[in-house]
Amino acid sequence: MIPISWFLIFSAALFCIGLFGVLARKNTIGMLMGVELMLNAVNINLLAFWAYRYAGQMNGLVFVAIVFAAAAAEAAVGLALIISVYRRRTTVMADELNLMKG
Amino acid sequence: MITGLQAFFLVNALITLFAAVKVVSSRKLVHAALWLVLALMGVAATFAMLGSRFFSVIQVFVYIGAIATLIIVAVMLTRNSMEDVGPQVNRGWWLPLVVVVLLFVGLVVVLSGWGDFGLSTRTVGAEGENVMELGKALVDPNGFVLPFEIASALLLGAMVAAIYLATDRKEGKR
Amino acid sequence: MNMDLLIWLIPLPPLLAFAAIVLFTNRSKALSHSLAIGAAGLSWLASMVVFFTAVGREELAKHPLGVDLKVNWLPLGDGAFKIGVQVDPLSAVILFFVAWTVLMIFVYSVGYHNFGQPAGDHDKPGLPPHGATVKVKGHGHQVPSVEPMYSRFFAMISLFAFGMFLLVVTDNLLTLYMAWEIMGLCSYLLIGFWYAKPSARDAAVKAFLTTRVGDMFMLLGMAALYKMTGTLNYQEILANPTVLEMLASQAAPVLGLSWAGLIGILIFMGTVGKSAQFPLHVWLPDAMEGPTPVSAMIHAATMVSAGVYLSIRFFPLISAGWDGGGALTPAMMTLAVVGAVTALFAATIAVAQNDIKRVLAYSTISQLGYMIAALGVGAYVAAAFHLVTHAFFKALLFLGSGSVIHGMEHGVLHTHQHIDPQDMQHMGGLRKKMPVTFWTFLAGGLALSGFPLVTAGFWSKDEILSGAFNGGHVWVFVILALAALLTAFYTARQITLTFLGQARSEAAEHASESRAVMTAPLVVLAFFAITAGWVGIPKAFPGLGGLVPNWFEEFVGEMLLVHGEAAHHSLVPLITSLVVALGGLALGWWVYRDVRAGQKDPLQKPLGPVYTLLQNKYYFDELYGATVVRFSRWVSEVFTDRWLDRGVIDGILHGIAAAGLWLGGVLRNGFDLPVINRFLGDTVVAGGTRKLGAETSKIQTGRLQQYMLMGLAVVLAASAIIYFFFVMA
Amino acid sequence: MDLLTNHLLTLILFTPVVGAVVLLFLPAKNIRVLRWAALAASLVPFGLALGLWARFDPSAEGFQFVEMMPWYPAIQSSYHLGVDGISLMMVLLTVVLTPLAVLASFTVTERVKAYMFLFLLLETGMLGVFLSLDLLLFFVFWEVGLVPMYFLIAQWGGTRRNYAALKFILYTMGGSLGLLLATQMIGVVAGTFDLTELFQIWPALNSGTLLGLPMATVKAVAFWAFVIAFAIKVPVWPFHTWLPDAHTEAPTAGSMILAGVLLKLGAYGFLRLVLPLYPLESKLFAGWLAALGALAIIFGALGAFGQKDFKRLVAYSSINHMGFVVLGIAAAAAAVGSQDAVIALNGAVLQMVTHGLSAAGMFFLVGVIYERTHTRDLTEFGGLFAQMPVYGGVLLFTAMGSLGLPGLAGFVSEFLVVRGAWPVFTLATALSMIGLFFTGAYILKALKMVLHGPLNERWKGKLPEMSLREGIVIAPLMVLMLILGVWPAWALDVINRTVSMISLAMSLWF
Repeated sequence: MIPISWFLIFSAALFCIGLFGVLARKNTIGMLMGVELMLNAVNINLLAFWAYRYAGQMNGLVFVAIVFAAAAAEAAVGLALIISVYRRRTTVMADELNLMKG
Repeated sequence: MITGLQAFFLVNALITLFAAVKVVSSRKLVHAALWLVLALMGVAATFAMLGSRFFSVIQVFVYIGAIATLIIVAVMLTRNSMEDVGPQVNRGWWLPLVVVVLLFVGLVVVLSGWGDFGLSTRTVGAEGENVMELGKALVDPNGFVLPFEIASALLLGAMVAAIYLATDRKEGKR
Repeated sequence: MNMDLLIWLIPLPPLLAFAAIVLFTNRSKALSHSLAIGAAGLSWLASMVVFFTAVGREELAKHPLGVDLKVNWLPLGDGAFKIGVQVDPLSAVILFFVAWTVLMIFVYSVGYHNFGQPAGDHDKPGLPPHGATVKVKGHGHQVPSVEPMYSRFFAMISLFAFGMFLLVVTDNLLTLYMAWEIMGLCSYLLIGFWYAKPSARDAAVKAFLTTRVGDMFMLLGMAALYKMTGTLNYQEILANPTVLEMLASQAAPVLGLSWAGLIGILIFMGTVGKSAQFPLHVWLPDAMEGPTPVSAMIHAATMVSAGVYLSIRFFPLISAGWDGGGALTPAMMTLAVVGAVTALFAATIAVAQNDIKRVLAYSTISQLGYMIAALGVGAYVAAAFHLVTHAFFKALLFLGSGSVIHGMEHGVLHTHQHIDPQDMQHMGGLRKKMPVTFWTFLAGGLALSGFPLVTAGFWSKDEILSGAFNGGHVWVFVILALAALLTAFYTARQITLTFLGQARSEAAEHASESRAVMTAPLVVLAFFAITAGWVGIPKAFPGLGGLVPNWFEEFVGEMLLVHGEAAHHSLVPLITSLVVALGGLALGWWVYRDVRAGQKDPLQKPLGPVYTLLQNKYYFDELYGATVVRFSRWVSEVFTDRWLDRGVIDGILHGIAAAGLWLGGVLRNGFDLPVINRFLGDTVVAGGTRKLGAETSKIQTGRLQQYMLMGLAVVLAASAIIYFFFVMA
Repeated sequence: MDLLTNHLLTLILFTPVVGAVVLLFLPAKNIRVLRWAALAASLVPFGLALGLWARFDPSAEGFQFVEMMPWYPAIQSSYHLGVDGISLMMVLLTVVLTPLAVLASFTVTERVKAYMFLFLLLETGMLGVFLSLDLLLFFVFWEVGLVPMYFLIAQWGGTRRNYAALKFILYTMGGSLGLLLATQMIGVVAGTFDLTELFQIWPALNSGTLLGLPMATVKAVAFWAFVIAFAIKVPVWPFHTWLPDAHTEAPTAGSMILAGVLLKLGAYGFLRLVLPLYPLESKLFAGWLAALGALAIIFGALGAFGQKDFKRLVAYSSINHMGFVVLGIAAAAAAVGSQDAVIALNGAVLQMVTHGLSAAGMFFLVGVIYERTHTRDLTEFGGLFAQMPVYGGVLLFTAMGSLGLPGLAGFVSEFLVVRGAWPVFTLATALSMIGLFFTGAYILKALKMVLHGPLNERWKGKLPEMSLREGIVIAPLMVLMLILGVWPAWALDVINRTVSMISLAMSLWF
């Protein structure tokens, strides 16, 4: 059998890669993809704990389902925002979106 | 020794992680999106390995079928300005890398301190999850009906917001 | 019909007429004046019913009409302030003359404002009508034009009539005060009726403010009276010996007066303002800026009479502590002095005025002073009597003068001669042009000067003189007699200059008699000016006394709890009043019988500077202008606004703000810069901080990813620290 | 229906906020919809308050329609609402004036959404102060009312609006500081913020310490903090100079509410908090308060007489009129328990109502003429009666109401105050007559310079008559002024019982 640790480390790695994408990508769509990776990593974690420890309970599964919903919502709104911003400023580069510069 | 299942996991994990690395590093965004599809499929396989056939399928439907497609469309819509010139990561990319590596190390360290880290016996049976139970739990007033409803509202709100944001008001079309 | 309810209803028709005209009918002239006159007629009818019922009642003073119907007006504490109506002998006689004069003046106004004439060529609302051109048989000629604000005039005088009726029938001081102020407002509005004339506008403000001075004192008196007695009802205070005694015996904190004295004087101040007594008399002559019916109604017959009515009403309080003879109370002394001074003072001014209405205005002030002086010496009934007769003949005189002015304006329009139609120097010889006006004016004039036996003025004036003489107040008697002499003199002067002799201007030659709607009221009033005196012929009068019962004395005298001593009669006052009336009239006619056009006043030469002084009204307006008005402007504009508010208070505020800035500056320059910066050194703390600041400000790039990164790094570090130091340990 | 009966006050209090939130979701461009929606939102509390009034029992003691819910249980503060006669009159005044003010601001065209939002928020703040029976809640609503007014002045005001708004907010915040301090001291010492309990506990406290200070000192500090906070709001002379500036620069409707309701908050604070909580101190210092009231009457009137700016003149008249409220309160504090005190309090509360009506009307009419001429300088008007006869008549009526002409509202209250104060502070009352005289002087000055005299040719034919909307705004005020002047019993019925109870309760501490 596969130890739980494998899953956990795999998910941690996936999470970190996704995070790097969010932090380092110039393109906002790229950042969004990083976020998707992170959410997937979370789901792996949730399912892993469910499978190894709490199979009788529904909590983990429900959480996964809700993460799916949140991910879908996030993607929809995120992409719509990006397209809206793109229309106004003809760019989606995070480093050029500097309205918050102090 | 490594069992067949373990080997499959390792291969799958390596492919997935490689694909993930390509997602965050590809120069061309379209390529990154395609790599994302691959990574998501790997995750779907992982779900199946964890005994959740249901979510594995959902993963394919929702993520690959919907979200990834959406991303590809968005990439194409915003394409002209970013004919993928120049580096696709910020100049100080090493700093996030350091942080991320530190985070990974920290996570592993913390996890390794956990008592059940080496746990290898599953409690879930070969039949996988009971989708019927999950469905009941989601609409049970004593269960998760509230989060479920909130999630529904969230989706609705997201849909409205997405339509609103993406409507081109400049041209005055409805 | 229920008498109580009827009394309540007396003031209402004019109020409803006012509301109806303002809200609905102000576009229709005929409808407006019909409403107003109809309402006045209803009130007149009700008043007559009430008056004759009152006359027929026994012991009316003890049991006035209308007292049974009261309403709780202000709930206060455990009780309530009640208001109601009452008609006792005093209010009954006042009601009588008010109803008559009001109705007559309403009717007269229709003619005065040229109802039925065409609209003027250049007339604007706010200015007197200038006349219109009409074409008769091909060639145009000028006729008087209708008043542009005709309906408004009737609305305002209706409101005024409401105030006056309310004042008469009310049973307490508070509602009286309300009616009093409503009349003040109407007076203000009507004096300023032609508001676009700066002189009318200023006169209106002057009238309101001058009377308000008196009203403020009256308000205090009212508060004090309410506090001391717990009520403001006439019957409960003035017909109640225990309350009066209590007020007379308790000492007030001011000037050693008793409460009765203090309250009496405070309330009397209201009269001083309203009845234009010295020194608040200045507004009344200026009030002649208003249309003549207004002068007749408000500034001769009713409103200024209301002031005297108030003093008569509160005579029991003013005289509380007076036993009917002997020394006057301080409040009575005040009345006597103010009244006598006013009577003489105003009469002297009247001698030197040329404006036909101003003469009458000063005459009014003088006659009101007469009544006040009479009250001051305790001649209660005489004061009330003179009030009634004066209202009739003075209204008559004013309306007559209005008729004269109207006739003169007609002449002015006809001849295009630009002269002041109110100036008596341009008149003369109008007797033949305007016979009805002349004869009625003559009746009024003779009544005013106290022409013996046939006129009302003689009887009432005689009673006052004998009251003063018999009470032993010789100085009052002498002053009043002098005033009476002057009165007769200036009345003769006025009649002579206006009606007798030759016309002194072209306009006067072409003057014409007024319409019947104007002369009919004159005739009615002239009837009263002659006959109103016959109800009060004293019993002791030689020859005539006792032929007719002295009804007035019996009726109104019932009001008094303490009677003045009227026992011993003397011939001195009678002879005096005969001499001054006839002598004054004769002298006036003789001096002015032959004045030519353009000639100076015959008195100007012998009197010299005194004449100038009189003509300029003793320079009272100038005096007040230089002192009171300038002072109040200075106090408000310079002292309060500029010095106190902007200077001191805002100065302190801005000072605090400046002090805050200064403190900050001091802390910076005196402490921060030398101590912190130089002492600790730019290199150590400040420099380091500045560098750090400059460095850290770089990280505020506005880039989301950098923020996330930093946040993450911090969370990571913090988690690591917590993990190693708390979880591991 | 149960909801309506049990939570009537909460409904009245929060419907404006709900309306304000709804406004946020309406399109900003459609100004008409925004205006009518704001008007509708402000009419709901009006209707509810009418129901409240209909079911209010004037003869009952204490507070009615009480609602109580825990709010901050940790510090013994609760959501406690209730009305008595005084607060009912104030609530009625507020709900009447707010729709009229909203209607009056239909001429605002800039950022209508934000404007109306702030206005409705302001209404809740004011209503909250009048309805709270909890000291902390009182303070919260007190501050809630402050902020929208600041923005209304600073955003929609005249030329010197920044100075005026800053002065307004700094002055009132300065007062609020003391109020907060005193509120906290009372809360710490008494262990509760509930007013009905505090009325019993606080005046009786005379032992114990706070931070080492003896209780007498603590109470004196709290007393003066309250007095100064409320005195600034009223405003009592010499804390009044923020008012002319704020009024002059505020938009028309802002001035209406500022004069009509906000000033009443200070006077209401005196009645609701200072008198019942500090009967002894109030009596001790009543003389000072009376002196300040008389000075406010005199200098308010003199200040008004000295102005050339129409709006500033009306603003000073507020100081003048509110001086009578202060004088009445001072007399009630000094003559506690007597008939004089009851009369003076009746007068003071009624004066709050009547001044609310007349001042709001005057400010509105100033606004009407300002919108047509774009000037407030009295010397530039003249003879407008002929141009705008209806406006002239309305202005005359309202000005006479403000002057205190008998038969209109102001007179009854002024007479009652004078009557109540005369035996207690004879000299101050007598001197205040100077102010009353100058009241007449400045009102007539304004009328003379605006309506009378020769027509200033500049305006010939350029001034349209009052519109129907303007007529609708002013008509209810005129009707109320007339009704209150002719038949004040209906209002005094409500007020009288409550002030008698307050006076009686105060006298029990002696």
